[in-house]
Amino acid sequence: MAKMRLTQAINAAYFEEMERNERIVLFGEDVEVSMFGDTRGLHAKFGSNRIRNTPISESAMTGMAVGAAMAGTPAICHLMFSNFALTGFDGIANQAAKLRLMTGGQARLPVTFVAAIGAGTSTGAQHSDTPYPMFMNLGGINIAVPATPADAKGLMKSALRGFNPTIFLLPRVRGATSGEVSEDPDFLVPYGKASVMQEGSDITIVAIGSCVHHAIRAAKALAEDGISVELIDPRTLVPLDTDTIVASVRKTGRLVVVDEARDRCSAASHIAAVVGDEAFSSLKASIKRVTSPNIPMPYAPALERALLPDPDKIVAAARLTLAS
Amino acid sequence: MAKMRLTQAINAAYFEEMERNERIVLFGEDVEVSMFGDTRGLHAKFGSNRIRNTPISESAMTGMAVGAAMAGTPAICHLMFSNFALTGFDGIANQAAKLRLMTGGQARLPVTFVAAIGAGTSTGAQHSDTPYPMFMNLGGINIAVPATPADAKGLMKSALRGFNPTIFLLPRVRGATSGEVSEDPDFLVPYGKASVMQEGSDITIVAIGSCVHHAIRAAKALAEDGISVELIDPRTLVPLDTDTIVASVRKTGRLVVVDEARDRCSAASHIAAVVGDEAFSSLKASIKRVTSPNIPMPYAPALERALLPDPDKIVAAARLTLAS
Amino acid sequence: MSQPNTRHNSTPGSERLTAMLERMLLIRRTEEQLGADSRAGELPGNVHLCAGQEAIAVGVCNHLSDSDYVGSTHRGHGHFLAKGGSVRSLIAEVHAKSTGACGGLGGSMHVTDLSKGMIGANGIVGGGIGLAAGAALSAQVAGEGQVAVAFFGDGASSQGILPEVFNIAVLWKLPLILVCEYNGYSEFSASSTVNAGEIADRARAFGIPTDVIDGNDVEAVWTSAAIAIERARKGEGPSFIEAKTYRLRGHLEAEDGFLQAPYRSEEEIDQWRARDPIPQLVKRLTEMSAMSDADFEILEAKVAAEVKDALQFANDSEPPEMERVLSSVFVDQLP
Amino acid sequence: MSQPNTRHNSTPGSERLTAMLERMLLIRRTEEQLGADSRAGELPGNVHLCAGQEAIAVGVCNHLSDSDYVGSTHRGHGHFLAKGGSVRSLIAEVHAKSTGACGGLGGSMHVTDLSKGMIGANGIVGGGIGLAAGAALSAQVAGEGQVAVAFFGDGASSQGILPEVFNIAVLWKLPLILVCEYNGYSEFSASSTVNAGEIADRARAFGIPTDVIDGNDVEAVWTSAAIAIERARKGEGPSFIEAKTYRLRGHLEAEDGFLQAPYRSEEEIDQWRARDPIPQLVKRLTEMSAMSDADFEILEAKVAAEVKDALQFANDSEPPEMERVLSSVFVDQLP
Ligand SMILES: Cc1ncc(C[n+]2csc(CCOP(=O)(O)OP(=O)(O)O)c2C)c(N)n1
Ligand SMILES: Cc1ncc(C[n+]2csc(CCOP(=O)(O)OP(=O)(O)O)c2C)c(N)n1
Ligand SMILES: [Mg+2]
Ligand SMILES: [Mg+2]
Repeated sequence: MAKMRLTQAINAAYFEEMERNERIVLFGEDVEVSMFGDTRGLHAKFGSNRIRNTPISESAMTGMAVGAAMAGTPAICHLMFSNFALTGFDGIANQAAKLRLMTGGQARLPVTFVAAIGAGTSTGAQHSDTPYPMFMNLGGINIAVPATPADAKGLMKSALRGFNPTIFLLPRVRGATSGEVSEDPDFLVPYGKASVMQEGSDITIVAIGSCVHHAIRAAKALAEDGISVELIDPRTLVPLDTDTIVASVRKTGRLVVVDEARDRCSAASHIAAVVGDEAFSSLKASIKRVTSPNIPMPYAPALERALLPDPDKIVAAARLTLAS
Repeated sequence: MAKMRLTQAINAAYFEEMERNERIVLFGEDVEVSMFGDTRGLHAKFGSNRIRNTPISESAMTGMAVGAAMAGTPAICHLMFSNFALTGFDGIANQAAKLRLMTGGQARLPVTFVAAIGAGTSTGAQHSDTPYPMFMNLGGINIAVPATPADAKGLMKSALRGFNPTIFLLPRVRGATSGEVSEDPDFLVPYGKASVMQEGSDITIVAIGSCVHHAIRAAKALAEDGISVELIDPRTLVPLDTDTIVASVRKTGRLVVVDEARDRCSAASHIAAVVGDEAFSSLKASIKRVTSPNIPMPYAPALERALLPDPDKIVAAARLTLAS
Repeated sequence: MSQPNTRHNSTPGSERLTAMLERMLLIRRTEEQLGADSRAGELPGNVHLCAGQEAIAVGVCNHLSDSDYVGSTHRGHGHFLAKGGSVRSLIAEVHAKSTGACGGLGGSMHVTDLSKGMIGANGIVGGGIGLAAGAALSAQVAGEGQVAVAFFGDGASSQGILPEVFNIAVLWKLPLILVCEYNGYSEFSASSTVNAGEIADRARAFGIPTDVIDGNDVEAVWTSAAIAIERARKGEGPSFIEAKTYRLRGHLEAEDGFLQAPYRSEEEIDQWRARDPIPQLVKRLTEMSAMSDADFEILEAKVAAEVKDALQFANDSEPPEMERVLSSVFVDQLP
Repeated sequence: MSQPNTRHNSTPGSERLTAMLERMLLIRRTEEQLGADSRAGELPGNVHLCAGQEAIAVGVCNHLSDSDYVGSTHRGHGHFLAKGGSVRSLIAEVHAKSTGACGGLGGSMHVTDLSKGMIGANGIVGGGIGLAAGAALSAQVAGEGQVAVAFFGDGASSQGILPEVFNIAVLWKLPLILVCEYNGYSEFSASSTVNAGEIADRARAFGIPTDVIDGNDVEAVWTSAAIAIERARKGEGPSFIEAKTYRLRGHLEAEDGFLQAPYRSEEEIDQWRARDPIPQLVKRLTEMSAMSDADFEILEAKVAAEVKDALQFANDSEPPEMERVLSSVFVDQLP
């Protein structure tokens, strides 16, 4: 075990897997410099054949990553901010998510798109999105949203060993979160297996990405009032481990879902819909969503803060649920 | 009143509004020829300045439509199939949906993106998507999904008179549906006002786009068993008239949502989540979603049919709901 | 700006030309069958036929082995067969049968055979360009002398992904051959109305060696491709070939159903019919005394039998099961 | 290929040059203030300064009126001020105040003033190109002789939207001036590592009249822009200007926080410092006997006062209310 930050954990995953599999390539704009730090040192170690700075050409980048993967070269396509994934969206939405089916299962697609998500640092509307709900609706593409360094490493390593297209999202404001991470070279975190971060009996809180940390604080606050929270981090949104969530709600009867994405057609909406269907008879109260409103993110920090999920909002939603 | 097909109704809306407002322009690939028929005759009437065939350049098309609108020229950007909106997604997702907020409300954005949605004619995975859930999650952009010729005309006319960016989606397999359409030049259908197509007391069915027609047939089948269905077509998904839906479910206590989009983070999920929250105490049974599975659409017609919502699936979901 | 291709000395020779004729004929007759099936309402989806353009696919792919890659377009039947895909799997695919190249899940716009390096027809105009460039990257990293070819239309040339790939391919010296099938139309729009300037100039601006050729002359295609592919195999980077051609059929077979007026004159079509690459090649072989009328008849009969067999195969095949769909989304994972 | 711009005879003249100097100085001093604020931790977000590149914004925009359009980049302060935006509204915006150009909702990367035809800085590299082309379309349809200018960087030149717009602008003869601010870097990558060939050649390939100029010489910029804008106003279509320049500051002010090593040599920076457009222009005006040291001091003082006033204004202003956010998403409609 070693203590490291989330971006360092991703960096370690790249290093280990690129050493293990000599075919893996990584490219993106300024990945040599590495603004977020996750790709730091790779170029020095693996050289210009496997680590490539690209021009600002998101359409070609996503398309090429998929083509390389189809041809047998696992590719990591670093897109910096997730909004830029929308700039080069064809390669993700119309190619990566569809090619395996369209080819009748012929294509293996070991391609991993990496991008940062989330607001909270006044980068404005075009650098603050949390677009995983859009990616979830694509069908055919895995989505990882790690909240801890350990999960970040394990999920990245699994993606790089697999043959499915994956979007790996890095919660930006939590890039500096520290935690213990396994140094076992075969430490993997499976896709589709939620992490029950805390067991509890009164209410289930499902939180995604950076919201997991808000939820931890909310759970602590609620515990002071004697409320026992079961806290679940799905870790991957595709596949989504609804079984674990539904089982938890069958036990607690109450659910709050916390998701930084905009509310409309959010991951929170989907989880609420599934649980509302599958655990209907166990529900003691309506399912509450703590999400961002259906608007682009403003620049002014006080407004941004006010719009995003936070521990207080989670506590308030939990209390509302517990009151009914 | 005149009887016309849905595409003809859209065509009539273009004609009327382009005559009324001389500034409106329309462009897209082969809009002069008009594969779907909705833009037929416009070029002959309005000429090459206002009706323009474009090269295959979806990124420029969406960006330019937004820029033209910002500069005061209402623009209709015809994208043919909605999958191509994903090819040129930046102009929609990062510009149209965000510019009004980013400019502090300065920008008026009279831009309408038009595209066909839906599967059912074996056009394969890249021409069959129903991506409105992704658009709904963007925030900041209106979405119209008319099911009838009258709504198509009225919603298009409203979009062309307004100053908000709009995605106008044409349910493909229902392009040939006929219906009575008002010829009043000021016939408008408001955004954010659902259409209660049939009142009923036992169960609410909310259906979107071409699914409305499946739901009508399902409601008939259910009526034969004495089941009274309240059938609601939201018509616009942004803004979404959840009030009407919630009020209906408060009355009936049961809800089935029918949506051709893939299930994960679908419009159906979102509607289920909102109703599950707001009408919780009225619910007599869990809310059922009739959607498409989370996969790209296959080519083989029998498989495609089997994956899509249809009247039988709606009836089955309704019966399940009614049985509990 | 950039150096034009200097004409290659080597020519295909009559034996190779005959083999290419057979492939071209196979494409033509296969598509005629599919066109007829389409008009008879026997196909579930649309088909875009490449009749008239066969010399490009065949002349280029003749240089490739199964380990080389081809990225294609919505008009991909010819590329599929030229790259060694089987007629049976093509016809079965378009007929939505489980025995089709993609198990009936892809359809005409998605015919793919990865075992042959055919990474797929693509329903997104421009989509195949990015995929082929990625395959070229893969080839470069593998370092075994493979190359990738991107076929795309003149219409596709206005997609921004093409110049993006021009740029990256030059910077990275990718073993990529970009082949523009300039058939004069983008759907129903004459190319001149949707393309400014010469497309080849756009490639030249990035320093890509460029060749503009008669795409209906399979020898010219073969020779130009030889140079470009050799360059790629030697690690000297990308090439661009603009092959002038014409599609003898409509944009899609169903177009008469919605067209209000013709967009091409009969005269124009006739002119190009006179330049049909297949009779031209037959003539050439005859002039070379490498093919007699009888030889040609034998070839025709062979091809006809192959198409007939493939159609029978498709007809005898079962449509795909839902099982196949679910197992074709993810590897070792449910959707 | 295409005709290069023939040098314009008219030159700006000393009065106009003095006015342009003032604008350039205003941009420089405003950004120095914002840079200092950023380093002091007083700004909520990042800032990308254009110090060293002011001559381009000012030399081009000097020809424009409020009814002409400018589409900008992430590095947009200069364009904003050059197009007539007020220093108060700029500084207040970057300080996230309700009195800012965008009410504090946009920030540095989105400074916009539609009343001045400044359609916005843009956080998406390449985004402003599409918007400006759309504004040019609007201008063309309106038929009142307006033009649109798209400013973009050398890095942005590799975005596919640029050639897409080249093509459409030529086909439609749009009144569009495409101005590439070639500062030699795309973030931390030297342009030569991410751009193959000459960017101007890419425009030439579409038949666009092209001019490659010294972007640090405001007279050269002004003259080149005069020709391009005149062409656009006369309905003769788009022009491309590649202005060679250099940013004297980092890609963003915060970059020292994450850079492991410098990506530009001190020598290179010094060389370009010696070519700073502002002292160059002062020298030129001095040589023309149009400006004395005393004049310049007066100008500096005036600009300094303006910046100081604007900062005071920003400091005195309130941050925006949530109300403003909700009313700034849709016209007459709740989100
Ligand atoms: C991204 C995208 N936009 C539009 C279309 C619709 N479309 C299909 S084929 C075509 C024309 C293609 O022309 P070209 O590239 O010249 O190929 P050709 O059909 O002539 O072989 C268009 C516009 C599409 N399939 N994908
Ligand atoms: C679509 C997109 N991709 C990547 C980025 C990140 N990014 C911001 S500025 C920049 C470099 C731009 O270089 P250039 O166009 O030369 O402008 P300069 O910064 O030199 O003024 C990059 C890659 C972005 N903002 N948008
Ligand atoms: Mg063509
Ligand atoms: Mg630059």
